[in-house]
Amino acid sequence: MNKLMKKIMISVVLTGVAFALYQNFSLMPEYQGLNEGLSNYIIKSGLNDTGSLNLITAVLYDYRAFDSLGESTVIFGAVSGIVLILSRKMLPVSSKGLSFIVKRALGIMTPFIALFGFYVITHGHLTPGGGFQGGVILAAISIIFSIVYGSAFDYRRYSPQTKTLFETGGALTFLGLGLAGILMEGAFLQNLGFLTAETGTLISAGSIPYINIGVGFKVGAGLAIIFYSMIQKTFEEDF
Amino acid sequence: MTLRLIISYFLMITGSAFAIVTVLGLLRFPDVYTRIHAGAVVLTISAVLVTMGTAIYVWDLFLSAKIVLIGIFFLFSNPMATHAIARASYKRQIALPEEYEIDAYSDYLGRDA
Amino acid sequence: MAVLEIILVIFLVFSALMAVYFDEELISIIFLSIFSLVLTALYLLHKAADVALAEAVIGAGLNTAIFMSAISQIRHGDSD
Amino acid sequence: MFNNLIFIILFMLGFYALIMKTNLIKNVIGLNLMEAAVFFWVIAFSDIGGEVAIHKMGEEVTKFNDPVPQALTLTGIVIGASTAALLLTLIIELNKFSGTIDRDQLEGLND
Repeated sequence: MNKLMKKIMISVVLTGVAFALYQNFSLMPEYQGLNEGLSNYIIKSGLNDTGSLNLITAVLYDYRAFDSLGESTVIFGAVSGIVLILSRKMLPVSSKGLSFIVKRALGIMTPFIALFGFYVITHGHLTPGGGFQGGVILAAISIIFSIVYGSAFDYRRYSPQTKTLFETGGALTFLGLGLAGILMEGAFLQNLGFLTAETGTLISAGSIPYINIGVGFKVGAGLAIIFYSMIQKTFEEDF
Repeated sequence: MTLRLIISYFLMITGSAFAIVTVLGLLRFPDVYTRIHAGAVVLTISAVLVTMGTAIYVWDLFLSAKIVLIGIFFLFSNPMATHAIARASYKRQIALPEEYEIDAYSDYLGRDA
Repeated sequence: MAVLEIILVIFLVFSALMAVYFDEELISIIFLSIFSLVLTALYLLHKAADVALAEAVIGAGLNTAIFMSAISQIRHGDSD
Repeated sequence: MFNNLIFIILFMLGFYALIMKTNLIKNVIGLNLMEAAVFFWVIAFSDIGGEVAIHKMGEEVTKFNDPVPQALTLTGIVIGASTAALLLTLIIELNKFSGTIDRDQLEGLND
């Protein structure tokens, strides 16, 4: 099969798929999720049920919290696979990092990045944000350490054992709150009613802030482990 | 249309004009270092002006304070990133043109780590 | 509002096209990062603030770092 | 209508990069584009012109955008990032043994 024949066949396949998608869109009914059904219920009574101002956080960590647990399991599987594939025995090759100016400036800025990450995590039920986004911001700190200060600095400050501890701690917090839901309210990952307080304050909304903190540490540590495993002997040159 | 809105619109339009100047500099300058210079200096003042205009536009205490913090972050991060990129491209010798007579940076390379 | 959305969508399709078109991986990854940034602005226009924050942090930040660290340790040809 | 067209264009671009490019990293980029197309379509489809689905203290807003598709999209973005990282890890490990990332030059795949 020569090149031209292959291109012609590919273009035929692409045109066919595009036409099928277009026909499917013309068959699709209008969007009516808000008039009836689940979305209507969540919008009407989500604030009274969970005490969380942010309805997306209410869906993620209360109504569909079991789904989020499955997602955490997927991240755990990805981290396990990457560490298993890229496992190595020796320490990483260190670099001297970037120049003095960048090191000092990031030394000033890194605590504020950490503060912003914790703000996004703990205010997940009041403002946009939550465990996933704040966790990725915390993972960015580890990436900054690896690139700017060299990977040996990252190894000394947050060794892989510490990251593993954070990740398992976050997952165990999630599972423990789920089991507490069984013991006190009667269903797995049920929102703990005795923890609710006045709506709009920082510690309210039952167990949602604690699940946020657990998911944040789990996602942050997991993505930091992924990045740390992928930079073997990468930044050895001195820029 | 109060005076506050006029001031904020003026700041935002000035910032956008500086952004257009940045794009002109990126397109018209000949090599890496002059383009980096255009991207650094003019883009920093553009971003700071736009954030100042936005902070005056919303005019709420905590919201304006957050936007001013974002502007201060630009003021820190943009020259720093530009410095890192320029230094890396100098040490990698990316596009070091031959017609430069003065190379003052090579004296400093031995001293800072 | 509609004009801004149309401009952003044109940028979106253009950056996706460039990300597919170039053969060099580095340019393609940078255009993917620009794609994520434009997509963040579109999510904000569609009033989905949480998704916009996640896309900005993951798509434009973390994905770029992971792709860069992957292409920096790929050796072409001469190994074996 | 507009958003459907954009979805078809982006999805077809990703699909083209997935089946036509022989570079494996370009295939991962194509997968990312397809994911982003689907997420964009879900968000744009569930946008009915309401507000951001966050209650404000002391205000009564009645028309919100649907929070359920946004939550599902948020889940999908994080999973997409970890899946891309796993794929890139496999490509790195493949490159150590074969010395190439071109799909056509791998031995044993094409006769």
